[in-house]
Amino acid sequence: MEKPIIEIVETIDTTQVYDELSDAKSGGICVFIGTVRDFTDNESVISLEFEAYKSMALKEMAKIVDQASAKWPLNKVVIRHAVGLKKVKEPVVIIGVSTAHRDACFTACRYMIDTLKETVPIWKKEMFKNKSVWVSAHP
Amino acid sequence: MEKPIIEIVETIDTTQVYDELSDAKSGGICVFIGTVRDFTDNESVISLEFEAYKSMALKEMAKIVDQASAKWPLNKVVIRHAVGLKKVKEPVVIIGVSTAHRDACFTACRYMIDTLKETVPIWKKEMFKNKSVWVSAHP
Amino acid sequence: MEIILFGIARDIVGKSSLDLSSYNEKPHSVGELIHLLNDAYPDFNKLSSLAVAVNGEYASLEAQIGQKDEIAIIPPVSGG
Amino acid sequence: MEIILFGIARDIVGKSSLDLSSYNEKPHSVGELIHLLNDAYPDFNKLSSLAVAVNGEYASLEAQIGQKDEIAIIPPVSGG
Repeated sequence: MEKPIIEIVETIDTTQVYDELSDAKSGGICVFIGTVRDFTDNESVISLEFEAYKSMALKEMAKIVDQASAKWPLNKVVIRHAVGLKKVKEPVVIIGVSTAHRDACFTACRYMIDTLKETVPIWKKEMFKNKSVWVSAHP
Repeated sequence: MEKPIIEIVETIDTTQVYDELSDAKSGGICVFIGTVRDFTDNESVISLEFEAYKSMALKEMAKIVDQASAKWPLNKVVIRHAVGLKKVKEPVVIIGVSTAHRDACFTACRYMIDTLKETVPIWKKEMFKNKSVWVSAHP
Repeated sequence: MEIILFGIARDIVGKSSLDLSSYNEKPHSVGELIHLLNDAYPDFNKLSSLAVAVNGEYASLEAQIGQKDEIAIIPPVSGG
Repeated sequence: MEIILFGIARDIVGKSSLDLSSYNEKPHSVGELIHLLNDAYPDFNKLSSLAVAVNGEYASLEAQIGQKDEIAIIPPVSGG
Protein backbone atom coordinates (compact mmCIF):
# COMPACT_ATOMS: atom_id res chain seq x y z
CA MET A 1 0.00 0.00 0.00
CA GLU A 2 1.13 3.54 -0.72
CA LYS A 3 1.37 6.00 2.17
CA PRO A 4 -2.22 6.68 3.21
CA ILE A 5 -3.69 10.18 3.49
CA ILE A 6 -4.96 10.61 7.06
CA GLU A 7 -6.19 14.07 7.97
CA ILE A 8 -8.38 16.14 10.23
CA VAL A 9 -9.38 19.30 8.39
CA GLU A 10 -11.67 22.30 8.65
CA THR A 11 -13.33 21.69 5.28
CA ILE A 12 -13.51 18.59 3.09
CA ASP A 13 -13.05 19.10 -0.66
CA THR A 14 -14.91 16.17 -2.19
CA THR A 15 -13.51 16.84 -5.67
CA GLN A 16 -9.91 15.93 -4.84
CA VAL A 17 -10.45 12.37 -3.57
CA TYR A 18 -10.56 10.70 -6.98
CA ASP A 19 -7.11 12.04 -7.92
CA GLU A 20 -5.82 10.93 -4.53
CA LEU A 21 -7.07 7.36 -5.04
CA SER A 22 -6.47 6.96 -8.78
CA ASP A 23 -3.98 4.17 -9.30
CA ALA A 24 -2.71 2.08 -12.21
CA LYS A 25 -2.97 -1.16 -10.21
CA SER A 26 -6.57 -0.56 -9.14
CA GLY A 27 -9.73 -1.53 -10.98
CA GLY A 28 -12.06 -0.34 -8.22
CA ILE A 29 -12.39 2.72 -6.02
CA CYS A 30 -15.00 2.96 -3.26
CA VAL A 31 -15.66 6.25 -1.50
CA PHE A 32 -17.95 6.87 1.45
CA ILE A 33 -18.95 10.42 2.33
CA GLY A 34 -20.78 11.15 5.56
CA THR A 35 -22.92 14.27 5.33
CA VAL A 36 -25.16 16.32 7.62
CA ARG A 37 -28.75 15.18 7.44
CA ASP A 38 -31.61 17.62 8.10
CA PHE A 39 -33.55 15.43 10.54
CA THR A 40 -32.76 13.22 13.54
CA ASP A 41 -35.61 11.39 15.24
CA ASN A 42 -38.11 13.70 13.51
CA GLU A 43 -36.41 16.80 14.84
CA SER A 44 -35.03 19.38 12.45
CA VAL A 45 -31.24 19.65 12.70
CA ILE A 46 -29.77 23.11 12.08
CA SER A 47 -26.10 22.13 12.15
CA LEU A 48 -23.56 19.76 13.66
CA GLU A 49 -20.45 20.74 15.55
CA PHE A 50 -17.49 18.37 15.49
CA GLU A 51 -14.66 18.38 17.99
CA ALA A 52 -11.60 16.11 17.91
CA TYR A 53 -8.80 15.07 20.26
CA LYS A 54 -6.67 15.64 17.20
CA SER A 55 -3.37 13.93 18.06
CA MET A 56 -5.09 10.79 19.33
CA ALA A 57 -7.72 10.81 16.56
CA LEU A 58 -5.00 10.77 13.90
CA LYS A 59 -3.34 7.82 15.68
CA GLU A 60 -6.61 5.90 15.85
CA MET A 61 -7.34 6.64 12.19
CA ALA A 62 -3.86 5.31 11.30
CA LYS A 63 -4.62 2.13 13.29
CA ILE A 64 -7.81 1.62 11.28
CA VAL A 65 -5.86 1.91 8.03
CA ASP A 66 -3.26 -0.56 9.33
CA GLN A 67 -5.96 -3.03 10.35
CA ALA A 68 -7.75 -2.72 7.01
CA SER A 69 -4.55 -3.11 5.00
CA ALA A 70 -3.71 -6.25 6.99
CA LYS A 71 -7.12 -7.71 6.12
CA TRP A 72 -7.40 -6.68 2.46
CA PRO A 73 -4.93 -5.82 -0.32
CA LEU A 74 -5.35 -2.03 -0.49
CA ASN A 75 -3.51 0.17 -2.95
CA LYS A 76 -4.41 3.70 -1.84
CA VAL A 77 -6.38 4.99 1.13
CA VAL A 78 -7.80 8.37 2.12
CA ILE A 79 -9.42 8.96 5.50
CA ARG A 80 -10.27 12.55 6.27
CA HIS A 81 -12.55 13.94 8.97
CA ALA A 82 -13.81 17.49 9.34
CA VAL A 83 -14.07 19.49 12.58
CA GLY A 84 -16.01 22.65 13.41
CA LEU A 85 -19.52 23.73 12.53
CA LYS A 86 -21.13 21.90 9.59
CA LYS A 87 -24.45 22.77 8.03
CA VAL A 88 -27.00 20.46 6.39
CA LYS A 89 -25.55 18.70 3.27
CA GLU A 90 -21.94 19.50 4.18
CA PRO A 91 -19.47 16.58 4.16
CA VAL A 92 -18.10 15.62 7.58
CA VAL A 93 -16.04 12.54 6.75
CA ILE A 94 -14.66 10.99 3.58
CA ILE A 95 -13.14 7.53 3.35
CA GLY A 96 -11.83 6.15 0.08
CA VAL A 97 -10.00 3.02 -0.97
CA SER A 98 -8.60 1.78 -4.27
CA THR A 99 -8.00 -1.93 -4.83
CA ALA A 100 -7.33 -4.30 -7.72
CA HIS A 101 -10.84 -5.80 -7.49
CA ARG A 102 -14.07 -4.24 -6.31
CA ASP A 103 -14.90 -6.64 -3.50
CA ALA A 104 -12.00 -5.46 -1.33
CA CYS A 105 -12.64 -1.74 -1.83
CA PHE A 106 -16.28 -2.03 -0.74
CA THR A 107 -15.51 -4.24 2.25
CA ALA A 108 -12.53 -2.20 3.42
CA CYS A 109 -14.33 1.13 3.03
CA ARG A 110 -17.26 -0.15 5.06
CA TYR A 111 -14.94 -1.54 7.74
CA MET A 112 -13.13 1.76 8.04
CA ILE A 113 -16.20 3.96 8.49
CA ASP A 114 -17.76 1.48 10.95
CA THR A 115 -14.56 1.33 13.02
CA LEU A 116 -14.00 5.08 12.86
CA LYS A 117 -17.40 5.61 14.45
CA GLU A 118 -16.48 3.24 17.28
CA THR A 119 -12.93 4.20 18.15
CA VAL A 120 -11.82 7.60 16.89
CA PRO A 121 -12.04 10.34 19.55
CA ILE A 122 -14.25 12.78 17.69
CA TRP A 123 -17.47 14.15 19.10
CA LYS A 124 -20.54 15.52 17.41
CA LYS A 125 -23.05 17.95 18.88
CA GLU A 126 -26.41 18.22 17.14
CA MET A 127 -27.85 21.71 17.12
CA PHE A 128 -31.64 21.85 17.10
CA LYS A 129 -33.77 24.97 17.25
CA ASN A 130 -34.02 25.13 21.04
CA LYS A 131 -31.33 22.75 22.30
CA SER A 132 -28.09 20.99 21.47
CA VAL A 133 -27.17 17.36 22.20
CA TRP A 134 -23.85 15.48 22.30
CA VAL A 135 -24.64 12.45 20.14
CA SER A 136 -24.45 9.03 21.86
CA ALA A 137 -23.43 10.55 25.19
CA HIS A 138 -26.37 9.08 27.06
CA PRO A 139 -27.91 5.61 26.86
CA MET B 1 -36.30 8.93 -4.76
CA GLU B 2 -35.46 11.90 -6.96
CA LYS B 3 -35.11 11.35 -10.70
CA PRO B 4 -31.92 9.30 -11.12
CA ILE B 5 -29.08 10.33 -13.43
CA ILE B 6 -28.55 7.48 -15.93
CA GLU B 7 -26.06 8.18 -18.68
CA ILE B 8 -23.67 6.70 -21.22
CA VAL B 9 -20.95 9.24 -21.94
CA GLU B 10 -17.62 9.61 -23.71
CA THR B 11 -15.77 10.82 -20.61
CA ILE B 12 -16.62 10.58 -16.91
CA ASP B 13 -15.99 13.66 -14.78
CA THR B 14 -15.45 12.26 -11.30
CA THR B 15 -15.60 15.69 -9.66
CA GLN B 16 -19.29 16.32 -10.36
CA VAL B 17 -20.77 13.25 -8.66
CA TYR B 18 -20.75 14.63 -5.13
CA ASP B 19 -22.87 17.63 -6.15
CA GLU B 20 -25.21 15.30 -7.99
CA LEU B 21 -25.71 13.12 -4.89
CA SER B 22 -25.63 15.77 -2.16
CA ASP B 23 -28.96 15.78 -0.40
CA ALA B 24 -30.43 17.24 2.79
CA LYS B 25 -32.15 13.97 3.71
CA SER B 26 -29.00 11.86 3.32
CA GLY B 27 -26.36 11.10 5.92
CA GLY B 28 -24.39 8.75 3.70
CA ILE B 29 -23.13 8.75 0.13
CA CYS B 30 -21.38 5.74 -1.38
CA VAL B 31 -19.64 6.01 -4.75
CA PHE B 32 -18.01 3.21 -6.73
CA ILE B 33 -15.66 4.08 -9.58
CA GLY B 34 -14.42 1.38 -11.93
CA THR B 35 -11.08 2.25 -13.50
CA VAL B 36 -8.67 0.72 -16.01
CA ARG B 37 -6.07 -1.49 -14.33
CA ASP B 38 -2.63 -1.95 -15.88
CA PHE B 39 -2.52 -5.76 -15.63
CA THR B 40 -4.86 -8.68 -16.33
CA ASP B 41 -3.64 -12.21 -15.62
CA ASN B 42 -0.06 -10.90 -15.51
CA GLU B 43 -0.32 -9.32 -18.93
CA SER B 44 0.22 -5.60 -19.37
CA VAL B 45 -2.96 -3.83 -20.52
CA ILE B 46 -2.45 -0.83 -22.80
CA SER B 47 -6.06 0.31 -22.97
CA LEU B 48 -9.67 -0.83 -22.89
CA GLU B 49 -12.28 -0.14 -25.51
CA PHE B 50 -15.93 -0.01 -24.48
CA GLU B 51 -18.87 -0.42 -26.81
CA ALA B 52 -22.54 -0.15 -25.82
CA TYR B 53 -25.92 -1.02 -27.29
CA LYS B 54 -26.83 2.39 -26.04
CA SER B 55 -30.64 2.42 -26.15
CA MET B 56 -30.90 -0.98 -24.48
CA ALA B 57 -28.07 -0.28 -22.02
CA LEU B 58 -29.88 2.82 -20.76
CA LYS B 59 -33.06 0.77 -20.29
CA GLU B 60 -31.18 -1.95 -18.39
CA MET B 61 -29.45 0.66 -16.21
CA ALA B 62 -32.87 2.18 -15.43
CA LYS B 63 -34.13 -1.30 -14.43
CA ILE B 64 -31.22 -1.67 -12.01
CA VAL B 65 -32.06 1.65 -10.39
CA ASP B 66 -35.73 0.63 -10.12
CA GLN B 67 -34.80 -2.71 -8.54
CA ALA B 68 -32.42 -1.05 -6.07
CA SER B 69 -34.91 1.62 -5.09
CA ALA B 70 -37.54 -1.07 -4.47
CA LYS B 71 -35.12 -2.88 -2.14
CA TRP B 72 -33.63 0.10 -0.26
CA PRO B 73 -34.76 3.66 0.55
CA LEU B 74 -32.57 5.63 -1.88
CA ASN B 75 -32.59 9.41 -2.10
CA LYS B 76 -30.39 10.14 -5.11
CA VAL B 77 -28.72 7.87 -7.64
CA VAL B 78 -26.12 8.36 -10.37
CA ILE B 79 -25.17 5.57 -12.76
CA ARG B 80 -22.91 6.60 -15.62
CA HIS B 81 -20.87 4.41 -17.95
CA ALA B 82 -18.21 5.51 -20.41
CA VAL B 83 -17.71 4.23 -23.96
CA GLY B 84 -14.74 4.48 -26.31
CA LEU B 85 -11.04 4.03 -25.72
CA LYS B 86 -9.90 4.29 -22.07
CA LYS B 87 -6.32 4.30 -20.91
CA VAL B 88 -4.89 2.98 -17.64
CA LYS B 89 -6.30 4.85 -14.58
CA GLU B 90 -9.21 6.35 -16.52
CA PRO B 91 -12.69 5.93 -15.01
CA VAL B 92 -15.04 3.69 -16.99
CA VAL B 93 -18.07 3.55 -14.71
CA ILE B 94 -19.32 5.55 -11.74
CA ILE B 95 -22.21 4.54 -9.51
CA GLY B 96 -23.28 6.67 -6.56
CA VAL B 97 -26.11 6.54 -4.06
CA SER B 98 -27.19 8.80 -1.23
CA THR B 99 -29.33 7.46 1.60
CA ALA B 100 -30.40 8.48 5.08
CA HIS B 101 -28.16 5.84 6.72
CA ARG B 102 -24.90 4.36 5.49
CA ASP B 103 -25.92 0.70 5.40
CA ALA B 104 -28.31 1.21 2.47
CA CYS B 105 -25.91 3.29 0.39
CA PHE B 106 -23.14 0.66 0.59
CA THR B 107 -25.48 -2.25 -0.10
CA ALA B 108 -27.34 -0.55 -2.95
CA CYS B 109 -24.13 0.71 -4.60
CA ARG B 110 -22.65 -2.79 -4.50
CA TYR B 111 -25.85 -4.32 -5.86
CA MET B 112 -25.93 -1.86 -8.75
CA ILE B 113 -22.35 -2.42 -9.95
CA ASP B 114 -22.70 -6.21 -9.58
CA THR B 115 -25.94 -6.22 -11.58
CA LEU B 116 -24.62 -3.79 -14.19
CA LYS B 117 -21.79 -6.20 -14.93
CA GLU B 118 -24.30 -9.04 -15.43
CA THR B 119 -27.08 -7.44 -17.44
CA VAL B 120 -26.16 -4.18 -19.17
CA PRO B 121 -25.24 -4.65 -22.86
CA ILE B 122 -21.79 -3.06 -22.79
CA TRP B 123 -18.68 -4.81 -24.03
CA LYS B 124 -15.04 -4.33 -23.18
CA LYS B 125 -12.07 -5.21 -25.34
CA GLU B 126 -8.69 -5.43 -23.61
CA MET B 127 -5.80 -4.18 -25.72
CA PHE B 128 -2.49 -5.88 -24.99
CA LYS B 129 0.78 -5.27 -26.82
CA ASN B 130 0.25 -7.95 -29.46
CA LYS B 131 -3.42 -8.85 -29.25
CA SER B 132 -6.86 -7.70 -28.15
CA VAL B 133 -9.51 -9.76 -26.34
CA TRP B 134 -13.26 -9.29 -25.81
CA VAL B 135 -13.55 -9.83 -22.05
CA SER B 136 -15.69 -12.80 -20.89
CA ALA B 137 -16.56 -13.78 -24.47
CA HIS B 138 -15.10 -17.28 -24.12
CA PRO B 139 -15.39 -19.76 -21.26
CA MET C 1 -34.71 -8.69 -41.52
CA GLU C 2 -31.57 -6.99 -40.17
CA ILE C 3 -29.72 -8.18 -37.09
CA ILE C 4 -27.53 -5.71 -35.12
CA LEU C 5 -24.18 -7.12 -34.00
CA PHE C 6 -22.01 -5.98 -31.10
CA GLY C 7 -18.61 -6.84 -29.68
CA ILE C 8 -17.29 -10.25 -30.59
CA ALA C 9 -20.49 -11.02 -32.55
CA ARG C 10 -19.52 -8.24 -34.95
CA ASP C 11 -16.00 -9.63 -35.20
CA ILE C 12 -17.29 -13.15 -35.92
CA VAL C 13 -19.62 -12.02 -38.70
CA GLY C 14 -17.20 -9.37 -39.93
CA LYS C 15 -19.74 -6.54 -40.03
CA SER C 16 -21.94 -4.56 -37.66
CA SER C 17 -25.23 -5.90 -38.97
CA LEU C 18 -26.44 -8.98 -40.78
CA ASP C 19 -29.17 -8.83 -43.42
CA LEU C 20 -31.18 -12.06 -43.47
CA SER C 21 -33.33 -11.10 -46.49
CA SER C 22 -31.21 -13.29 -48.81
CA TYR C 23 -31.63 -16.36 -46.57
CA ASN C 24 -34.13 -18.95 -47.80
CA GLU C 25 -35.30 -19.97 -44.32
CA LYS C 26 -36.12 -16.86 -42.26
CA PRO C 27 -36.06 -17.41 -38.49
CA HIS C 28 -39.43 -16.92 -36.80
CA SER C 29 -38.20 -17.13 -33.23
CA VAL C 30 -35.11 -16.21 -31.21
CA GLY C 31 -34.23 -19.91 -30.97
CA GLU C 32 -34.34 -20.31 -34.75
CA LEU C 33 -32.18 -17.20 -35.18
CA ILE C 34 -29.52 -18.56 -32.79
CA HIS C 35 -29.62 -21.91 -34.58
CA LEU C 36 -29.12 -20.16 -37.91
CA LEU C 37 -26.19 -18.10 -36.59
CA ASN C 38 -24.49 -21.15 -35.04
CA ASP C 39 -24.76 -22.94 -38.39
CA ALA C 40 -23.63 -20.03 -40.56
CA TYR C 41 -20.82 -18.86 -38.21
CA PRO C 42 -19.53 -21.78 -36.11
CA ASP C 43 -17.47 -19.42 -33.91
CA PHE C 44 -20.73 -18.45 -32.19
CA ASN C 45 -20.72 -21.95 -30.65
CA LYS C 46 -17.50 -21.13 -28.81
CA LEU C 47 -18.92 -18.19 -26.84
CA SER C 48 -19.65 -18.41 -23.10
CA SER C 49 -23.24 -17.42 -23.79
CA LEU C 50 -25.35 -15.82 -26.48
CA ALA C 51 -28.48 -13.76 -25.94
CA VAL C 52 -30.82 -11.95 -28.28
CA ALA C 53 -32.57 -8.66 -27.61
CA VAL C 54 -35.85 -7.91 -29.34
CA ASN C 55 -36.78 -4.22 -29.33
CA GLY C 56 -34.18 -3.52 -26.64
CA GLU C 57 -35.26 -6.26 -24.20
CA TYR C 58 -33.71 -9.65 -23.52
CA ALA C 59 -35.88 -12.23 -25.27
CA SER C 60 -36.50 -15.93 -24.55
CA LEU C 61 -35.74 -18.63 -27.13
CA GLU C 62 -39.48 -18.94 -27.80
CA ALA C 63 -39.99 -15.22 -28.50
CA GLN C 64 -41.33 -14.58 -32.00
CA ILE C 65 -39.47 -12.17 -34.26
CA GLY C 66 -40.73 -10.30 -37.28
CA GLN C 67 -39.72 -7.85 -39.93
CA LYS C 68 -40.45 -4.75 -37.84
CA ASP C 69 -38.58 -5.81 -34.70
CA GLU C 70 -35.21 -4.34 -33.74
CA ILE C 71 -33.14 -7.48 -33.21
CA ALA C 72 -29.67 -7.48 -31.68
CA ILE C 73 -27.20 -10.22 -30.85
CA ILE C 74 -25.89 -9.87 -27.28
CA PRO C 75 -22.62 -11.75 -26.72
CA PRO C 76 -21.41 -12.07 -23.09
CA VAL C 77 -21.55 -8.57 -21.58
CA SER C 78 -18.46 -7.13 -19.87
CA GLY C 79 -19.22 -3.57 -18.83
CA GLY C 80 -18.02 -1.96 -15.60
CA MET D 1 -1.84 16.61 37.17
CA GLU D 2 -4.01 18.07 34.44
CA ILE D 3 -6.84 16.19 32.76
CA ILE D 4 -7.96 17.19 29.25
CA LEU D 5 -11.72 17.21 28.72
CA PHE D 6 -13.67 16.84 25.50
CA GLY D 7 -17.29 16.98 24.39
CA ILE D 8 -19.83 16.38 27.12
CA ALA D 9 -17.03 15.82 29.67
CA ARG D 10 -16.04 19.46 29.20
CA ASP D 11 -19.67 20.53 29.58
CA ILE D 12 -20.05 18.50 32.81
CA VAL D 13 -16.95 19.95 34.42
CA GLY D 14 -17.51 23.40 32.93
CA LYS D 15 -13.99 23.81 31.57
CA SER D 16 -11.68 22.21 28.99
CA SER D 17 -9.21 20.84 31.53
CA LEU D 18 -9.22 19.83 35.17
CA ASP D 19 -6.26 20.47 37.46
CA LEU D 20 -6.03 17.80 40.16
CA SER D 21 -3.10 19.39 42.01
CA SER D 22 -5.42 20.83 44.67
CA TYR D 23 -6.99 17.41 45.38
CA ASN D 24 -5.79 15.67 48.56
CA GLU D 25 -6.05 12.15 47.12
CA LYS D 26 -4.32 12.04 43.70
CA PRO D 27 -5.42 9.14 41.45
CA HIS D 28 -2.67 6.62 40.69
CA SER D 29 -4.60 4.61 38.10
CA VAL D 30 -7.22 5.18 35.44
CA GLY D 31 -9.75 3.40 37.65
CA GLU D 32 -9.06 5.75 40.57
CA LEU D 33 -9.36 8.75 38.23
CA ILE D 34 -12.77 7.62 36.97
CA HIS D 35 -13.90 6.98 40.53
CA LEU D 36 -12.81 10.49 41.53
CA LEU D 37 -14.62 12.06 38.57
CA ASN D 38 -17.82 10.13 39.25
CA ASP D 39 -17.73 11.36 42.87
CA ALA D 40 -16.89 14.97 42.10
CA TYR D 41 -19.23 15.30 39.09
CA PRO D 42 -22.15 12.86 39.39
CA ASP D 43 -23.28 13.60 35.81
CA PHE D 44 -20.40 11.39 34.62
CA ASN D 45 -22.36 8.41 35.98
CA LYS D 46 -25.14 9.11 33.48
CA LEU D 47 -22.97 8.68 30.37
CA SER D 48 -23.24 5.62 28.11
CA SER D 49 -19.53 4.95 28.63
CA LEU D 50 -16.41 6.70 29.82
CA ALA D 51 -12.87 5.97 28.68
CA VAL D 52 -9.53 7.48 29.53
CA ALA D 53 -6.62 7.99 27.16
CA VAL D 54 -3.08 8.07 28.53
CA ASN D 55 -0.58 9.63 26.15
CA GLY D 56 -3.02 9.37 23.28
CA GLU D 57 -3.91 5.68 23.71
CA TYR D 58 -6.99 4.08 25.26
CA ALA D 59 -5.96 2.87 28.73
CA SER D 60 -7.32 0.06 30.92
CA LEU D 61 -8.68 0.73 34.41
CA GLU D 62 -5.48 -0.73 35.89
CA ALA D 63 -3.15 1.54 33.89
CA GLN D 64 -0.95 3.68 36.14
CA ILE D 65 -0.97 7.45 35.66
CA GLY D 66 1.65 9.96 36.69
CA GLN D 67 2.51 13.63 36.60
CA LYS D 68 4.12 13.52 33.17
CA ASP D 69 1.37 11.65 31.34
CA GLU D 70 -1.03 13.35 28.96
CA ILE D 71 -4.39 12.26 30.31
CA ALA D 72 -7.69 12.81 28.52
CA ILE D 73 -11.28 11.91 29.34
CA ILE D 74 -13.00 10.25 26.36
CA PRO D 75 -16.78 10.36 26.60
CA PRO D 76 -18.75 8.26 24.06
CA VAL D 77 -17.31 9.05 20.63
CA SER D 78 -19.63 10.10 17.80
CA GLY D 79 -17.53 10.95 14.78
CA GLY D 80 -18.44 10.18 11.21
